[in-house]
Amino acid sequence: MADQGAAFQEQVEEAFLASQATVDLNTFFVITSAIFVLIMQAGFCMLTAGSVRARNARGIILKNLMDACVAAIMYFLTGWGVAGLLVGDANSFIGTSQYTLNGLDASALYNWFFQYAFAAAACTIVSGALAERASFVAYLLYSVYIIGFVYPVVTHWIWSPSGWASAFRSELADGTYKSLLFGSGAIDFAGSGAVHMVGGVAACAGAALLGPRLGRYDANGKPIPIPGHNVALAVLGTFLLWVGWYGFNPGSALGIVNGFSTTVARVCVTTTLAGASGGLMTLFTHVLIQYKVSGNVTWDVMVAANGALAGLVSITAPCATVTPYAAIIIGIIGAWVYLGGSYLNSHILKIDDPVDAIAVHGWAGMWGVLAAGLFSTEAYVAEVYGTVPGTEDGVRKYGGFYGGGGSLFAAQIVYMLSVVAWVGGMMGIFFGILKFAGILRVTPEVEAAGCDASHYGGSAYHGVGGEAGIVMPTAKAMGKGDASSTDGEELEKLR
Amino acid sequence: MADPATAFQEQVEEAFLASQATVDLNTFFVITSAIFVLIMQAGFCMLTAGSVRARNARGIILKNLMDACVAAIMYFLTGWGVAGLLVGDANSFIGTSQYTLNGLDASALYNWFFQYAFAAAACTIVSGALAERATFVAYLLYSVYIIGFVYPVVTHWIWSPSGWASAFRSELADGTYKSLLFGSGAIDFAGSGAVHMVGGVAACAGAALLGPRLGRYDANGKPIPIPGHNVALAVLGTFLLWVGWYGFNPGSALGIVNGFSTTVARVCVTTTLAGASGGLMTLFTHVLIQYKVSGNVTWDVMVAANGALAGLVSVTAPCATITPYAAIIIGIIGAWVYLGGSYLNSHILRIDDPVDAIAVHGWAGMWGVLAAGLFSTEAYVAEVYGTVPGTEDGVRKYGGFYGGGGSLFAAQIVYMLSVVAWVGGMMGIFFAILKFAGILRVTPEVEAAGCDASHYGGSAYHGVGGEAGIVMPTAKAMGKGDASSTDG
Amino acid sequence: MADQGAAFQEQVEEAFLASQATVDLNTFFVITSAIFVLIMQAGFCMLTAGSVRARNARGIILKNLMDACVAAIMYFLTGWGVAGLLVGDANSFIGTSQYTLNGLDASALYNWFFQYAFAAAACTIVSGALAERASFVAYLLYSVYIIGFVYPVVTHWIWSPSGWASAFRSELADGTYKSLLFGSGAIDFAGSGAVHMVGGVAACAGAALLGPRLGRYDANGKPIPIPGHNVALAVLGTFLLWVGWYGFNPGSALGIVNGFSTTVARVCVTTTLAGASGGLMTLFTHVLIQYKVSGNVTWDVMVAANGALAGLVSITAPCATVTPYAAIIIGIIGAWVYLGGSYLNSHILKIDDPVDAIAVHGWAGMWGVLAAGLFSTEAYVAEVYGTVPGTEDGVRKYGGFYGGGGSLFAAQIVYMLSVVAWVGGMMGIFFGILKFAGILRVTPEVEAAGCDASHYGGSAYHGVGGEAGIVMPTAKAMGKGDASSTDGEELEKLR
Repeated sequence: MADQGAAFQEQVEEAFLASQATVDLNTFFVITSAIFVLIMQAGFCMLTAGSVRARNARGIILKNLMDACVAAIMYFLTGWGVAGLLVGDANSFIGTSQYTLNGLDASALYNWFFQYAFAAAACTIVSGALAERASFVAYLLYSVYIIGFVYPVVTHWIWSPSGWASAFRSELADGTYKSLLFGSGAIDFAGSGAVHMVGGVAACAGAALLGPRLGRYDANGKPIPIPGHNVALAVLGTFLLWVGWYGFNPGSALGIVNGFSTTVARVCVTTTLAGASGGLMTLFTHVLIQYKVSGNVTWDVMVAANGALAGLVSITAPCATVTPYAAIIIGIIGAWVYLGGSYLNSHILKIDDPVDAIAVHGWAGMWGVLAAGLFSTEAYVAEVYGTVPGTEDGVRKYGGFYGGGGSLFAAQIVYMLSVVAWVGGMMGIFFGILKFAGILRVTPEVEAAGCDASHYGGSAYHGVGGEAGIVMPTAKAMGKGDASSTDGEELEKLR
Repeated sequence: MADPATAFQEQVEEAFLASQATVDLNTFFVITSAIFVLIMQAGFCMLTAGSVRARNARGIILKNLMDACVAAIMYFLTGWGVAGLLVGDANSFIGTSQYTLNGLDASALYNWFFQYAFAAAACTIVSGALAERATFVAYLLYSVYIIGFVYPVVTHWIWSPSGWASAFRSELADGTYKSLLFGSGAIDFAGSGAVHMVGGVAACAGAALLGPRLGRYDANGKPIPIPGHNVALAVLGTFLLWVGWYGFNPGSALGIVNGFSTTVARVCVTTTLAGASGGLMTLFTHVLIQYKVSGNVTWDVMVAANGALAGLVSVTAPCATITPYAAIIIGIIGAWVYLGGSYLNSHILRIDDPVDAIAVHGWAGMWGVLAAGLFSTEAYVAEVYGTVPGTEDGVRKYGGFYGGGGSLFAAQIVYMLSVVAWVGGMMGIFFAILKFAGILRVTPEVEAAGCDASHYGGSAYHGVGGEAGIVMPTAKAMGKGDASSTDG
Repeated sequence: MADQGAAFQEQVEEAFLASQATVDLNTFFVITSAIFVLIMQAGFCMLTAGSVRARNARGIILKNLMDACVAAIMYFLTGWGVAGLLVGDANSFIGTSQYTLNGLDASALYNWFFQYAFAAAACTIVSGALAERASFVAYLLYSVYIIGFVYPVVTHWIWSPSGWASAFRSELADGTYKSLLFGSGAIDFAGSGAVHMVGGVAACAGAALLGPRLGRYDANGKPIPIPGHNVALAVLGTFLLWVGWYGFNPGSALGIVNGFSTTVARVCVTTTLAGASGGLMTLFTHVLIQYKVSGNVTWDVMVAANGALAGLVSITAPCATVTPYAAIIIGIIGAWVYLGGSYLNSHILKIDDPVDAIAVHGWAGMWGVLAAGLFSTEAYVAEVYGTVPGTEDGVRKYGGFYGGGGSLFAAQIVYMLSVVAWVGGMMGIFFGILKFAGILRVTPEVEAAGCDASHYGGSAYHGVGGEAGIVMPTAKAMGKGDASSTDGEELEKLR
């Protein structure tokens, strides 16, 4: 009788998992996650706006708004096709079908929405690094290019069943399976590499080719801080990003019914702990360094905010396959990687990054990819990725620190270097061409006056002061209005 | 062997859909959607606050906060009853039962919460259009009136099984069905008409009767731009609205288990594409016009933000019944409708709308309602609305562009015009009475000084400058303090 | 045949509720709720930042960001163990196992994430009350202490099956049950007491021991208003808190599948109505009082915002067990409790609370706990709490106003007083020690200049004016830089 009951229970569970209701509910989960991820657009916008000077706020806000728009159109036109995330028989490098969602099953459409949110995030990461000097047209072209082509290629590598670095290789027509990279495939659960490193490396290429802002380095090449104009907005953005991360990381399970909830819950916990330890460790380390160097102790919220984000970036690849303890360690090391990367960028490489996006997303993203190769436990890798199909034992490779050998770590390194090479190369060429064409950067006059006055319809803060008389007079001197409404042309005539 | 297994599978699925768990899960979906919609309250507040001058920010923020409160109380007391969304035997014009939720089944209570979020959104649309000159008392009375009566009547028409324009007419006691408008009923999936047009038309009536702000038009009647004081807040608001739209549109499926997920996913996609194309097309069109007129090229984020919102408004009615391609086209046309409407309002009709709410929600809302009559495909209309009950073939009318004939489009036009007439009439009379009573608008002295100093407890930005010395001296000259705490 | 169908239906439903899918879906619900609760972190940060003067914004923003971080680490290390929310055999006062999540079942891990979000909220309530004068180190120590120890003890009392005040006492080894407090146990569904009163009472202890800000009282002891610098941020915070409350209150059902949806929907409705009536009634009452006193009519949004929050706090304990009508009444009385409490604090007790946190969370929280003892209906208490286990009739005590007798109300009073005594005592001693050690408050010089210039790396609004020339000159006079980036130390050297 008990056996009968158990058998019936099993049959019902099986039937439920095969039902439309399960599809509906997993769709619900993924869509809800996507909405949380889209909160990150508001977050990036506020973080970046608050981190630049008031005279450039309006332009950077426009760029953030527009790349959410461009991302939608381009990810519809080409991005989804290039990514080929649901296509098992594409080549290993790039997807070649389902452009404009042609041939995508209606019941799988929700995946586009989730991936759109990721594409928009990857794109927006760069806006801050190019802030205060890149032209709007250059930024728009960049958005089109990265979302339509560069970014989805990387996601194809790692998340498509056809991708060369993917841990999800699919069955071939003859019943065999493509082999996994180093017998393992790389682990990048939610995109430390595919999203954050892509953004970070692109930011590095762009910022390096743009050159530093006027006044960023003194005659001896020492960096002079250029603080942002609104810490409240910047930290609001940080909080919104943090919230959005709970769509980003747990949502990457791409479903909840079917026993995924254990994984999803663990991802929430590891994400939280890594972000928290990243924030705390960055703040304390910064204070310590500062004290050693100057004898001062000041608690800098912008450093802490970037540290929390670096912790979150670091955990994005390994979030599903590590323990809570490991998450804390990953966050702590992420904090140091961020501080080191930031110093390296600003003091050694002399790349000017107004929001430290390269250090937060690029350097910490690299660390996240590596960390997945070190800290992933055997049990969690098996839980999340299942057995290796087409092999005899099906045993997954796991983290080196847990005795899993070097295969996974090797796969992570190859994947990481490939992302650096691909994005660095493709974006370096692209920004190089824009620079050569003379449309990458605004003129020094415009930059000195702030871009808003002449390019973006006037100050973001009309009628509430300004920056020591710089913005408005210069704007007038250049014969441009500062009106912001659709009536701008009217004002011109009145003058 | 396969057959018994399939039969068992079917039986289990059927049993599941009839279970309490399905009710629970659909409730979960609708409540989650409602919470996202409520993020729009923060969005409207930030958008409006950033779009006015600093001297009026505090008052407009209060209005936004208060209409979230008034919406809750009024939609509880009368709104839900007037809307009668779950009542099949009410008359075609207005709901007449379930006031204060009396007689509403506990398992259907979640619907109130979702509809409350919509009511609050419809109400808040208007705040920006009346900004910088309407009195607080007038605005409060407006909130009570529109949420308690004017808005829910429209939702009754279109979303109640009793409503005359509804595509969901219910069975009568004798087993027959009421006939649908033009054999079709109007399609307004998430409320381009019922929410956005209601807000936009009410905004138009209010702004027209209020008259323009001091200094909005020069001696020749040419509009002079009055830029808002904080673009960062305004675009934060835009983003929060955009996020909220993903509760608004997909949530209007009112459930997810039962195969609705395909519809919900499509709605997410069409909503995204229309908003995006609206934003891009508005920006580029604006730059082009500006370049033709003045030779300048400036990229204006406020125009782009309003354009994205116009795209979102446009797709709100047709979001469930169109293809992604059509969504892009609807967003693009929505962009032009917005720009044209904005020009019409400010230059021809000379209605002063500080946030362009009339163009974004009113004009683009109209376009959205019409678009549903043109672009809705046969398959999607059938998927979302099912067959027409009580008819022989049950075939639904669909969009004119897809060969569906003119019935649906006719229904959309009649519905659209009815909303304009009803809201325009009811709100016109209402605002006129307030105007006649002399409580609609603040005095010119108060307006010139900014309303915050004298009416709202001082500047929103105490101690951080001010506007070229205007706010504080005037406030002092009027003998009012600028203290903000309860110790004032 | 119909009977057979009904029997099959029942069997399937039973099987579904016993399935992993139900666990998955309840996890999904709780995690989604937790994410909404975490939006409150952004809300508290904006509310507090907007409510202080510009010269102290940067410091308070850091405190808000850091307690989200500290909460994660401390609730992981000790908090969850002390709370012992899933442990039935702990003692009645404090949990004693599952530290660092040891021994917590993976399928229950999602509970930690939800409870972390609550812990962070409880902690952050206090930041505003101590604003503009508490030192950063003191605040950090406070965060560690309250999240690691003081707050989880209270949640153990009320929400653990072992807690002395809990309405969920569990079965003992011998099959009997521990008796409920007054045969009832206290009702605190989402934490008017366990979260808001804890925050409010701790705020009171801290603010009282800190003493008022410079200039808060004139020579005659009359309070002088010190308005915040940004109402837009403050009300943004209020809206974000309101949204977060829809994770806080409905999420406390801790599940949705299993017929909980009726309760969850009711909680959404009562929460909405209490917040709304609180906001409206506070505004109108304030205007009326003001008119009586001074003849002026000014509509103050900060008062209304605090009133809405007070309404929301008031309904947090009784939200699941009261009717919509009762919710409106509870909100209205909450409005008056808030206004009275605020007057009492500022005029009689002369406790300086920059954001009125003590009145909003402390006083209205007390009212919420009491209201649950008065307004809870028989049917809803039975629906939410079930029958009393181990008793003959199993009938639950309910609200005094509905003829339920005084047992529940008595339990509420005892619970409420215990929270006041525990938190007041533990935090009073703690803040007393910090004061004695001289690390509780910044120096008068720093306070007069604003803490940001000297302690937090400069103004939150670099380059966009300042406060009547106060911030910058003083900062310079003190020989401190106002740079905000990691290059701060570099600037020092340059000077």
